[in-house]
Amino acid sequence: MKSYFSELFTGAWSLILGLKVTIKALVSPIVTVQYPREKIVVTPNYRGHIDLIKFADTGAHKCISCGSCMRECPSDCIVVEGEKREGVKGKVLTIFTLDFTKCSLCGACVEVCPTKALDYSNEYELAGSTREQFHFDLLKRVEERE
Amino acid sequence: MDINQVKKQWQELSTAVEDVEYAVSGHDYNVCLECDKVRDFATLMLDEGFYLVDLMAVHVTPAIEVVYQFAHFETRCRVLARAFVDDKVEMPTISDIYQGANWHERETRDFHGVVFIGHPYLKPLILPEEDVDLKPLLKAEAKLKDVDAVRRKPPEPAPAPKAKPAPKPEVKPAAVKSQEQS
Amino acid sequence: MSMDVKALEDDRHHRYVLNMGPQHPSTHGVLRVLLELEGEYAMNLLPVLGYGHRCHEKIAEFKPAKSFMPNTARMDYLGALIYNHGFAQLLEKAAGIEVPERVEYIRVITSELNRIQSHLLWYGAYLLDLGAFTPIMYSFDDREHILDILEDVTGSRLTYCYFRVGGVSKDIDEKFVTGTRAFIKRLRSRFPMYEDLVNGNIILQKRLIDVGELTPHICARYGITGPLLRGTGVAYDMRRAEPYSIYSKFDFEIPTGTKGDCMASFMVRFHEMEQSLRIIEQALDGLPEGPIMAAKVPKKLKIPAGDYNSSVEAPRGELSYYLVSDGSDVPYRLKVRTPSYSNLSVIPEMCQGMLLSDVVSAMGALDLVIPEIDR
Amino acid sequence: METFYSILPELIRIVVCAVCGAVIVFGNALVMGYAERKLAGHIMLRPGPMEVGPHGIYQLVIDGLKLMGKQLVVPAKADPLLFRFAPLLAFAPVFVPLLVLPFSEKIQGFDLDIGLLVILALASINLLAILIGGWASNNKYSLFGVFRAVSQNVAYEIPMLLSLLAVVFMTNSFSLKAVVAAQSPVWFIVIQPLAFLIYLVSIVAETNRAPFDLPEAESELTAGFHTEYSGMSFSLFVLAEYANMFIVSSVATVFFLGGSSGIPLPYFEYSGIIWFMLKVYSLMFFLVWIRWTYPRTRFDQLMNFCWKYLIPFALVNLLITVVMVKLL
Repeated sequence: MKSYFSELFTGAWSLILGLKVTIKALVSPIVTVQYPREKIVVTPNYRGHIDLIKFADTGAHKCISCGSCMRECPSDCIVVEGEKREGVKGKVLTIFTLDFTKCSLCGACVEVCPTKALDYSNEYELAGSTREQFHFDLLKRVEERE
Repeated sequence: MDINQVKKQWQELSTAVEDVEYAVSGHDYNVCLECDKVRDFATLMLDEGFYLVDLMAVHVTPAIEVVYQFAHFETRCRVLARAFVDDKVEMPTISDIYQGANWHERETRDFHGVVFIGHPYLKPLILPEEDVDLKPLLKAEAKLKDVDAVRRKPPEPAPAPKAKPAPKPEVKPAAVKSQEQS
Repeated sequence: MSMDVKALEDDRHHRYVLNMGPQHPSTHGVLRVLLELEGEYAMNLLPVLGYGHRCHEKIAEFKPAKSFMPNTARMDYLGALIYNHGFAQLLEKAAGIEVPERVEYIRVITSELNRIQSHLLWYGAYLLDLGAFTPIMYSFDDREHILDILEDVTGSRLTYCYFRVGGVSKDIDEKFVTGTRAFIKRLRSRFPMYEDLVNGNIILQKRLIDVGELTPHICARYGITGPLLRGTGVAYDMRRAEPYSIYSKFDFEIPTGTKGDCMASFMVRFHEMEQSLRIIEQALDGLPEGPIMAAKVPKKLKIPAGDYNSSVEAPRGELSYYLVSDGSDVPYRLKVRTPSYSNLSVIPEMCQGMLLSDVVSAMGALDLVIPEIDR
Repeated sequence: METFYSILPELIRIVVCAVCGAVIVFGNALVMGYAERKLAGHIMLRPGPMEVGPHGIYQLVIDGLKLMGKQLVVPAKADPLLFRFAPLLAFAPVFVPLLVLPFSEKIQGFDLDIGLLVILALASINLLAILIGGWASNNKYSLFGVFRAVSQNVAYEIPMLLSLLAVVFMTNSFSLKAVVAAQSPVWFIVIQPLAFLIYLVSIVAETNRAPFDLPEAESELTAGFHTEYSGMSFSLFVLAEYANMFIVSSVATVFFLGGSSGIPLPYFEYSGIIWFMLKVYSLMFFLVWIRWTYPRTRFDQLMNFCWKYLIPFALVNLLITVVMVKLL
């Protein structure tokens, strides 16, 4: 009998405590961000898909088309091709594509690159309606970039 | 649990019991069994308070090896028990002793095609019903290795600096021989 | 899939089969459970798995071992760093690589943050299962702070691939340290709120106490580990039982329960967050300077022939990687022992004769991550 | 013809009341739908609907239009007639109780001597609709929802009636107007606090709202009795739920909170309705507030709570009331 009433009262008190928490929350400011209208600043360390870096001093990328990234990639999503050209030392990059649908963002390619020519982009708003939209031509991207 | 006593009991059931360097391999004992002793061994382990960590198969020649991993709640004692399946790719079930083995055995049946005799419900678990004969983890002929190729090589300049003298010599040939006998 | 529903229903007319999942609000992913019901009592349960099977073990046999690292994160998306940790440790053990001390500290700090993050998500989602809609928003609010901290250092928010064989991919900086300290303070101040809103709530207690009781013996038979096991009173935590990394250096308690019911594991998980905070605090205090990569990590990581095992404490229990190597850099066989797999296998026994509502609370208490089960 | 003219005023009165009732039902659904989502949002530290109109105030209108535009899917193995009939049955009777509610001293459709009985009788029809709808869906989850709904509603009607009966014994009348009139100067919540609490708990169960929302417990039964309903037939259930919330809150207001009594506002003859609505919506705010705070109870515990706590307390309360009424 005693436990019958004590349970009733402790139970009721626990319910009141809960109500106190929610009413406090009701009057406190919201914490969410209204995404398309407001955006939070993405950390510069964010690892999006990879990109070739355009170096300011030369105005070009530094890829020597050695293919290390291609070999290192666990998902085989990078294709690099280069060709020998007259009067140029080393190989010239002709194709550098990334199949982002397969990429798992592990970063192995960036770390293995001997010339540090690769970096992560900061793009996170990636949505598309076809797979082909995510077959990035990184060479074209680096050439188009300012 | 008195480890020496338990070890003695293991020795009675198994063809070989070996100590393994924990710092290198992550487990303490290797126990090689014949497949008809697996159930006795599991009963013993349950009585001693071990729990079943995992059950898996490794496809090697001469036969698929089923590896049971046990560990203990109170003391660090991680035991790998191995047994080769018989020539009908069969193995007695331990799912009535360790109920947790039920799903592991079904999974092993899915991936390696090992049939566990006495299992109450040996239907595909991870794979869909129609892939019952797929056995995806069986190695292709070219990749299949002999069991000795995947055993730790005894004499070697210690691979890890912190590893103490290399583990004791392997007694594997015995296991292989037993396979041939069966 | 395989249970013959028609026959079951025809044989025993007073029972019928309810199909829960693969799309059901409380199965958290693509788990399907066939419930044989008598009235509202579940007399028999049959989990059907495999909807999310991605052949991770097969993939592992086809590429160099260290390339498997991103896959580990995809198995348990909530404990990605801990899965990284176990795998990195496995390869280091196998190849005999000595890891710098700073790396171990960073690994512990980020792993524990990851564990708190996982528990916070479970906390919210479990209460959602029990019909409380609000706590998940509060716990996500806290969780976002962890994700922000981890994003800043690892570069991703969920499926981290941060650890490398022999080190980590990026050093932590002052911002990380202050951010983490601020978070510890914040989360500690939030615990009383959770106590008031949730833990003390009479409705919640009535829903959880005496539901789904487990005993250490059941746990041994099914291989149940993690908070469920600790709820039965066995203080078995891989961080203590087989101290890996530098966990032996830290002073922390292993919360245990007594009854082994849902409430016990609920409180174990809740208190584990506190203990993880303690570990992080100690690790931040003792953080040494040094390199973040082992000196000699061969480019082609050849693993000496033999078998290797590495066990770590994942948020849901014991995670073991078992690697069989034939001496090349590609694993001959890699088996991942995921905690949820063994934990889930108990539900036919655990939930027998339970009300449907209790089945939901019991399944929530298992803290299932389905991709981890299906692999 | 003579008779027609004699009943014409009464007919017009009925039509006007019915129209007003419809306005209240739809208006209430719009207000409550919006308020609930907004309150839920802010309790969860998020803003709730924000996109349609300033602070999302047209959200419910848009939602209503969307629901109207949706196809009504009848499952292949469902009973098509009953399946379509159930939402109508849930929705139709909610107008009638509005006719007898005294919104103020002057605004009342009909002052019946058996006002309370009309309300309670018609409120139970909603349950029948749930039963028919869940049964006709031919879905196991719906069936569970129905099991729970029926037993829960039947059980909780008892403490609800007993707590109201305590007030009825004090006023000697089922007429709502008489009950309101009896509450000057002291509201019955002061004299009958226990009855009020019991009533409050019972109406949460009667309206199938969290923490007693077992018939639609979405984490267990996906959506319970309305799992198979779509479009307008679904929204009729929702409309009925909000209308029922309004009715039970109104009854609580009439029986315990003094109905339309309050400080008369200057220059406004019908100030009673403002007080009435204020009280009703405060009660409804409370219902929303607890919904977003607590976890869901389990079915057997819900029943135990009713039989072990509510009914004994209600009976004791009634007994004391009877004795006191006799003595004083």
